[in-house]
Amino acid sequence: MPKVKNPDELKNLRNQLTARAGKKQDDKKHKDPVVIKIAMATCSIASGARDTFNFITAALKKRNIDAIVTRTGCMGYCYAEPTIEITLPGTEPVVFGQVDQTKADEIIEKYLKKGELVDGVIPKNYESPW
Amino acid sequence: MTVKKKHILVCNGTSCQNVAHDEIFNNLKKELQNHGLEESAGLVRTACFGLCEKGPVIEIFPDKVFYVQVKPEDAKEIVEEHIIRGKPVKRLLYNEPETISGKESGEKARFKRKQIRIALRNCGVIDPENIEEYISRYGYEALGRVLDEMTPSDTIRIIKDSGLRGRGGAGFPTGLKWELARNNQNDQKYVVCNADEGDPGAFMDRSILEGDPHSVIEAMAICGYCIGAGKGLVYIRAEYPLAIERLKIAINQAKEFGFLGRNILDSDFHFDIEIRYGAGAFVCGEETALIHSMEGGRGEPTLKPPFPAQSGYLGKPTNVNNVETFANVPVIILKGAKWFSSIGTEKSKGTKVFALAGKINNVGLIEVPMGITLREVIFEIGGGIRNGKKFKAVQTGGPSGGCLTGKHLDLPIDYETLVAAGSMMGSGGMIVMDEDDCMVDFAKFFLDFTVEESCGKCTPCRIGNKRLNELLDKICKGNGAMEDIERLYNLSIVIKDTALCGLGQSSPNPVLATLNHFRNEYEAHIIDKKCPAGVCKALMTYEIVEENCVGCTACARACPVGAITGERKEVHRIDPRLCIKCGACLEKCKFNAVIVN
Amino acid sequence: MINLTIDNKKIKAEEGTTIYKAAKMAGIDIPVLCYMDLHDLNIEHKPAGCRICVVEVEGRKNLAPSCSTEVTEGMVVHTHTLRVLNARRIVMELILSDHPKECLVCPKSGNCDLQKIAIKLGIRDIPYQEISEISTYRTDFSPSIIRNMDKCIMCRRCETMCNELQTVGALSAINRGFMSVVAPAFEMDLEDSVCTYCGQCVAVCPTAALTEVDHTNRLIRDLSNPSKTVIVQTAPAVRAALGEEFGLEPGTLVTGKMVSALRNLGFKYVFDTDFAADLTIMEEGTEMLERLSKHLQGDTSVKLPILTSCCPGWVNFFESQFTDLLDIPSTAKSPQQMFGAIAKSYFASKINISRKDLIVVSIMPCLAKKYECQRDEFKVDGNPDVDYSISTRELANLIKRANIDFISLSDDDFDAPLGESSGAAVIFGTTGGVIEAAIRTAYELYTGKSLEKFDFRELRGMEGIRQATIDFDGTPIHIGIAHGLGKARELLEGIRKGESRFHAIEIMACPGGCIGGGGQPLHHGKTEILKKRMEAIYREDQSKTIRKSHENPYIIRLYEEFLGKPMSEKAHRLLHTHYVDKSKKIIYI
Amino acid sequence: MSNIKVELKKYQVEQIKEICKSFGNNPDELINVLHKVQGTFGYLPAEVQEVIAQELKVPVAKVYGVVTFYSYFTMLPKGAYPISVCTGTACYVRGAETVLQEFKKELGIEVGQTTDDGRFSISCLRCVGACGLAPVVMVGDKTYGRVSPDMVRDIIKEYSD
Repeated sequence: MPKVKNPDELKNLRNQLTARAGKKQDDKKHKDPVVIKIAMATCSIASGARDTFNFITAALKKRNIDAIVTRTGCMGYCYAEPTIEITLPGTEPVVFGQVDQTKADEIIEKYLKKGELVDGVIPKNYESPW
Repeated sequence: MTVKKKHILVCNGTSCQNVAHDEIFNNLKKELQNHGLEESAGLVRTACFGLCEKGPVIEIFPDKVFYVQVKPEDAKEIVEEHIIRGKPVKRLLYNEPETISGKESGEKARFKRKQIRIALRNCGVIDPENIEEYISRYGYEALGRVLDEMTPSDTIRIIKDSGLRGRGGAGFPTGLKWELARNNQNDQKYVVCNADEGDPGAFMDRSILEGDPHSVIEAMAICGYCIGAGKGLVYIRAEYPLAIERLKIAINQAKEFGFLGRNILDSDFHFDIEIRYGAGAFVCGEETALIHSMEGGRGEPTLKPPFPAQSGYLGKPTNVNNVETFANVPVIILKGAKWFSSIGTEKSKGTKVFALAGKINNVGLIEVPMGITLREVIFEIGGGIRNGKKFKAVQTGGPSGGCLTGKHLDLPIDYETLVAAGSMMGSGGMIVMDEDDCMVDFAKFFLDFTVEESCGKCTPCRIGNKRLNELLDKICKGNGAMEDIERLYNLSIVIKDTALCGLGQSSPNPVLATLNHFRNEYEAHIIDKKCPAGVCKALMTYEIVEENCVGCTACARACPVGAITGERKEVHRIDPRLCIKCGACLEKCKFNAVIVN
Repeated sequence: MINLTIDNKKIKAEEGTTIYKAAKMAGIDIPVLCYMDLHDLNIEHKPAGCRICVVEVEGRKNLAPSCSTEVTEGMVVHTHTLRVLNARRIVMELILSDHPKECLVCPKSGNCDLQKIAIKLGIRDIPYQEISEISTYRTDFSPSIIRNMDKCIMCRRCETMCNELQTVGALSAINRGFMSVVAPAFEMDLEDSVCTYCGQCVAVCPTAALTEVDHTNRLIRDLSNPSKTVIVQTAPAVRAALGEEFGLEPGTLVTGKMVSALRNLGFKYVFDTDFAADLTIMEEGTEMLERLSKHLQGDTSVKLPILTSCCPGWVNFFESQFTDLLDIPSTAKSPQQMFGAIAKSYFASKINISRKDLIVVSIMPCLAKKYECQRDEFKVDGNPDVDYSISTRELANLIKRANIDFISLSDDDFDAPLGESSGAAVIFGTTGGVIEAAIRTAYELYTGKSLEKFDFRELRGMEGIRQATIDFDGTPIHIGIAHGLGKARELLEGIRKGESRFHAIEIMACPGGCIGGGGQPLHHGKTEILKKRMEAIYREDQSKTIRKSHENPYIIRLYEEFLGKPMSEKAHRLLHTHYVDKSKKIIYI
Repeated sequence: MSNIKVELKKYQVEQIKEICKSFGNNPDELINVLHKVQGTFGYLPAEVQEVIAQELKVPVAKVYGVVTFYSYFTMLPKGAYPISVCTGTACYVRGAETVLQEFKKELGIEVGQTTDDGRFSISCLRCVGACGLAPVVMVGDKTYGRVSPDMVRDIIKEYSD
């Protein structure tokens, strides 16, 4: 990555990045991908987030579901670790708590495939500046 | 793949659960079945919405319509009106007079329970190991703006105007601190990030570094530009390996992208960051101790003045801020001082991150505007007390703070109010206690901590805290006398008055706070030789209830000291002189025949 | 100037002044404990740790340690409010609650800073006793110093002396909290550490945590044993300080009274280490000249500068920390050991007793001397040349114990033959003295001319490092002087790097030289006392008829009768030594 | 006089020297050096501290003073599976004490000790920052959350093969 030389370049880069995130489908033959974020902070990992992460990536591949899986930091719901956030195309992100492998399987089968929410949704309860 | 049209989200948080939750859920289910909607509409249980006061609550997804104080008999109306006809049930909407539509009411309700995440804005949102995700959320644009358009003094003015105060303890105004460091001329200056989160029970700094390390790096660079420092140091706890790892990755990426190094973003400004490790010493949260530790020495504090801004790391002007303080900075630059200072109270601006822990349902990390009440934090966002127990107290400010009780629940949380109530903001740990916690024992827990963590340099902290701890121990063991209360009080006052650093000056706070608010518990230990919460072992007696004992011998076999005697199928007895109060008998007895007094 | 008010007095003080100093200037006494101002040594120790000196500053939420809080414009200070008195009392009670209560038998009793302040604060009770744990540590007995850390109050003065002034680095604060204490690494014995026994830690310890090994009872036993002949040698610095223990003005010379007191105590012969100092000059001066002459003739195998070797603390220092330079100090023994070697050979045969029946005791301003006389190199068949050494303080205590009215004693003279000395020998007691004495002799031997003036003022003073060039009749000789091991280290680093242009260097481990030794009466931080002692030493030199070592008639006779000439084979055997590498070497398994 | 016998192989001493060198033999980096060396050797015995002191040219008393100041540094070898029970406030109020007692009982050792077979050692630490999972126990790098006394035996079993 070449160095960012000035604030304008930085803004351009940001625009490119947001655009790219929005149009990921361009370079895939699938339609809109699902975005899955898995909290991977100390508490999450201690609660088994790594297993959840591995299970989900493997399961998605096996079940041929187009999704972008990334790790992220603490979502703040320590009581409900491991937590994951799923954004289906064109919808608001939904956070699920206590996602072990069984739960992950249920989420894939129900929410990802059928758009059906499952128990354990964590309501988003914050606002952020952007 | 299509999303079901509607979902009914039923709050399954503890306090909603307590109010006919199952009935509501079942009624809703029945209603959906009655209308043949099982397939097209979903019904799920969710975690706490954080609006417990108005519970039970229900949200219709994705409409963002929010129903509060729902009763089982409302199920029919909700399903028929909202799910089928798409018309919100007005009478159940979150009750704001000006509300017209369901959605607006939902937004209001959401706002009401809402946290504002400034410092935590990217935590749980971006991939902390990917700088591009940080950039895509305006990352490094504050640095860019500062370098491109603003002088150091302009920038410091914004920080000053924003009212941002140090988030690590006493709440010194950040902008003023920067200005002091700026005004001390020297060819070499340092920016230090204090990431030695020592308060046991606080973990916001760890979370920020694990979830959004770039925000700290960016802020440190901005600070470096403002005060004229070319080098930053992060002093981080060795106990945080993941945070260290992510910080290292982030520093490397920032260098690669040119946000650290020479001529950052084409300016004349050069800045680099190095990492220094803490090694397990709470006192190193104190600036001067931290600096001595970074210099490779024992982390003993020294008297201020000279302040680090005058003579800090290697004797050079140094500005020390903690992680959370830094994490606020880029947002303030981009959104302006006015925006930031519109949040919070008169003297405490912005938000504060709290780590909610202890006997609370929604243990977690929250960020709330200053001025929010303890009640809102504990009973709404925090979902109330676990297992339906009674709230007793909450410790804020860690070992340096004090406990606040039921009568403080409606106090607005800000620096001054907490100090006035005998506690402090500290780094933001909030440990909630219920009726099962003994406050004398709890004070002793903190004194154990300070005794262990005192650096040993000054007399009041080195010996005074030890004596406080011994007095508390004496009381917990049932050997206390009423005059010990007076001694605890007097000694505490002198330790606060004479100790060298913040650790010693605040270490008696847990004692004073519990003495003030729970004097009756001290008296119970001293006069009645009883621990009301049943925590202090020495004051407990184990007995066998004759009527319940079947003579199974399980208790006698479990007793490690042979204090229990009795023939098979006969009533057993515990010899109180031998009993060590380990509780093994209680654990083993299947007939509720063992009781503790 | 800064204007402030202390106890309702309007005071002006310079910027940077502490409240304690400003109050002192205004005649207001604030008790201090851990604080120590060694003004002439550029050491102001103010860790602000004990918190005894706290005062109330208006507008400040907690009490301020006056020793280290600087005055500010308009400051209003109250030094003795009830709040302050209460705090001081409780702080003192806390210190005492973690301190052995054995004042009656404590070696520091009566001379203990802690005791003094406890009395001043009117402590009548030590609370918490029924519950309080006391921090205890293993007592460490070394040949010179006893560490009884149960009595440590964490004032950290010793640490400052060992690390900042002396740069020895034997001591550090260890552990933390209630168990923190000052100790050598791994709490090893001082004997196994890099400690030089300079005793500067002992000299500043406010309690009896650090004390010297006390030989007075052993001395009483020997003096009362009719089968032993007990003789004594007294070092030059002792006579310039001993009087202080008896209320005399610092700088009062008490040579004659000291001799009489020693005779009263029962010593068979009262001799003077100064005699051996003259002998040292003969040997060391000759060695120096030899090396110098060869060097000046272009012999590159000769190493210069030559370093003096009469200070045992300094010897210990280079033996453990500058082992690559072991071949540059003079091989001459110290005066104490030269005296012992001559006493137990020459003198013993003169009075016709065996060396084991002759007990040689030295009175020294020094604690390292206690160790030095126990070194194996200074023993013959296990019998030491000097049996033991007692400090100036121990002597004073013994005189007091024997009920000798020191002040009214008459002035006596030393015994012959080992009691006669020159003015050159006397100035061994102060920094710069040894090298000045050596030059008085070396100049005359080298140039063959008589010195017209004996006072080399350019070599004198209290500067930590001094240098001078002496004209040896056309040949410039560069002299360096350091006192305090920290300053010695600076000079040695220069030699190591090959930057040193000195021909000869004198080093004394203690600030001021022996007059500031670790065994001298405690100056309690008043370093101006050192200057007074120094002046006394030079006065004694002035008053002597003989001012040069090689003119001491008993020295001349000693060579004629016994040793032959300086650096002779016999002189080598009796008066020279070698050095041992004491540094820590890593040996793998 | 005192020659130190280092209970280490020569290459290990070289390793220590290498680590010191990687920090430029800079005394300011003492704590970083100690971290790295402890990371390599598991603990910081006296001999190791002597080598570090010599390399960084600081008195060994100072090194020892630093080692004994910070709770993270240890002069005793820990067990192959070091067990750390978090006794931070959040863990304390959620019963860390009883969990600690259970470990002590099961392993028959006190805090700071190592089992005879060298497999386990117990220590307490103050907050790993995983308060949401209180009480927390760490075995090596692995974190166990919401530990109750009856889980203790199973945790130990995991490492006893």
